[in-house]
Amino acid sequence: MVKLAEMITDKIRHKDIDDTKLQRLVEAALFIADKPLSVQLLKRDFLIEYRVSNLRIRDIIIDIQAQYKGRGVELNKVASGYRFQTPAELSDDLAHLYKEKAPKYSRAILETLALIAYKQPITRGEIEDIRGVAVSSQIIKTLTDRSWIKTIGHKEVPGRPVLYASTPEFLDYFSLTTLDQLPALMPIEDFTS
Amino acid sequence: MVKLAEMITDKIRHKDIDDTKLQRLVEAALFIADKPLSVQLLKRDFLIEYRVSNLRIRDIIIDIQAQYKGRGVELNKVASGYRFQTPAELSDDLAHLYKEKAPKYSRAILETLALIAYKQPITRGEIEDIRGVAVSSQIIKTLTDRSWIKTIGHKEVPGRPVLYASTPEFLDYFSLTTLDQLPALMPIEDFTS
Amino acid sequence: MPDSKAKLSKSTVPDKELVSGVMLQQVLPFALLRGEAIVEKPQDLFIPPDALEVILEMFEGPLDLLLYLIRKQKFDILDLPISPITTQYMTYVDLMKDIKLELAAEYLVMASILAEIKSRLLLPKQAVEEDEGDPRAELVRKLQEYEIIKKAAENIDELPRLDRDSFVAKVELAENFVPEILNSQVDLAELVSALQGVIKRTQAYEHHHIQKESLSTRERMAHILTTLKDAGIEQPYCDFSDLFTVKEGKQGVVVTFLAILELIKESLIECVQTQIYGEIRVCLPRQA
Repeated sequence: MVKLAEMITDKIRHKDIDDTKLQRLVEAALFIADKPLSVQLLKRDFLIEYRVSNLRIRDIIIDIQAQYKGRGVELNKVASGYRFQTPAELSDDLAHLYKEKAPKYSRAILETLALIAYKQPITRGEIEDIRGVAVSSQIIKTLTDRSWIKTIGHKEVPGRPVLYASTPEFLDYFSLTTLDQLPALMPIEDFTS
Repeated sequence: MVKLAEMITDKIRHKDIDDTKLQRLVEAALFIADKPLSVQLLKRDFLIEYRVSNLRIRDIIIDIQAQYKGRGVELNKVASGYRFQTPAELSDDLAHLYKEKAPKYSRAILETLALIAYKQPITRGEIEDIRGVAVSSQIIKTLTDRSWIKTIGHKEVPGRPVLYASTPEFLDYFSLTTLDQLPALMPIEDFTS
Repeated sequence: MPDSKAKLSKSTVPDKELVSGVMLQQVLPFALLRGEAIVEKPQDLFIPPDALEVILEMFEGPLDLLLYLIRKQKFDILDLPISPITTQYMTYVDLMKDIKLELAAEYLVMASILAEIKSRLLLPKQAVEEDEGDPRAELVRKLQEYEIIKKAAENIDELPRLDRDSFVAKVELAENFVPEILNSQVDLAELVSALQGVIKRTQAYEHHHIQKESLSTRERMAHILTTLKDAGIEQPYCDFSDLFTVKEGKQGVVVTFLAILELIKESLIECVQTQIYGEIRVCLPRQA
């Protein structure tokens, strides 16, 4: 069987190919294949008609790699072969194209934000006192990353805890000019009763 | 609403970008997009952070087109934008691998498509009249599913039949920019031999 | 059965078998079957039903069949010989019926149109009304219109197309690529309801003073602290008078003053006066 396959391949693999054409074909193949291509795969699937050595294909790939240095795509070697990829440096700029929705904020995050907005300046301990549960660092980080809260100093009590306040970005997001415009809480009698 | 979107865009679109970086980004964007990209789309989806004019993007595209001349892929303009695709000269070498996978279209589909492309806007009844046979719903469905045709209204005659027209995706598929580029209709021939 | 591999092979029909006259096409080869011409006289020649079916199914409809008959025999479409065309057309339609090909109504409609034209042509010339043109005209127009589209469809089929003649380049994203995360949206009402939830949960009602009026003081407190923090290490203080904005009027002054008092009470700021009647300076408390 192997013998026969070899014979057939030898028979098919008869055309000569110059470097320019070889490079065009290898490049095209790498761009249209839906998986990385090894030298063997390139030879079997795209260069079947041509008499060309593995070494020559490898040399051509090295040439192509050099030619794409610093461009918008680069030719990388991965486990199963070669493939064109966008350079790592461009990932941040390309990130805009693929957007993922962050999960909705938890009740803990919203309560913490509300307390900071209405009771600022406030320490983490005070928030925990009111909420009756610990405020995780993740919650503070989420709100800080979002630029909705900031630290504005330390409270001069033992431990000098950090004081949190809301930011102008917080007001912007909710289309407010001042904190006065935050909705009034339910009338006092509603929760004194 | 538009006002707000513009304001947001103005706020985001603030960074300067040099030609080298711009070219890398445009090139990368064109390679990773799953559809042809127009200058507008490039600007909106990939260059949102940068202050860059349509003219500059167009110049960069022309540069890239020149740089890919004679390579394994080339940057072509089709109806809905620009895309990298393999050049016609390589199709014989590449096509054999994909020949079985390439979809074939029946004469009924092609004739219906031709009528819609050349005589749009056109109703199903008018198509049937010219072809002399009924147009099956399957044909309309195939063409609609491929996004090659769309309905663009109703003809104001009894029954208000739907009017069909071709889409940019139809032109894209055949690597055309405008309907003008479709082969000219054959002039009425004298059949006397 | 190899017979079923019959191919319609218009171009290879030998010329000598084509009779170029108008009315005498008795032997019309329209296909080659294993190298032999198939002629349209089924009663004289055995045509394997499979092959015939393949051939007949190739017609897109009556107009296509008519065009085929006209083209094969090099009839002048503008001077259509209705009589032989009708005869041949009917032969095909009969054939289709014989092999139980699902015969569309359109074929029968065309047959009746042909018969009608034929009968009108047979009428003596004088009987034809003055303003009535050639009865073939409408059919000829339709045939020409259809042929244009038939050719256009063939042209479209030959256009270079994706996934057959040209392939779109596709590139993977870098391994370090992370899609942009869209921030979750929060409604102001959600914020209020979150806080009211907290208040409801709280056993003691010591926070009843949370109300709209106090907010401006609270906000001013945060503002003063920010100002002091931003004043930096070089000059970690602020003149007392600088904290007031005359533009805000009496109410603003009161709010600022209350804020300063509250900050002092909570030991968040200190006030210092370096000389009698000198400027009062406000600063952050010295670190312990």
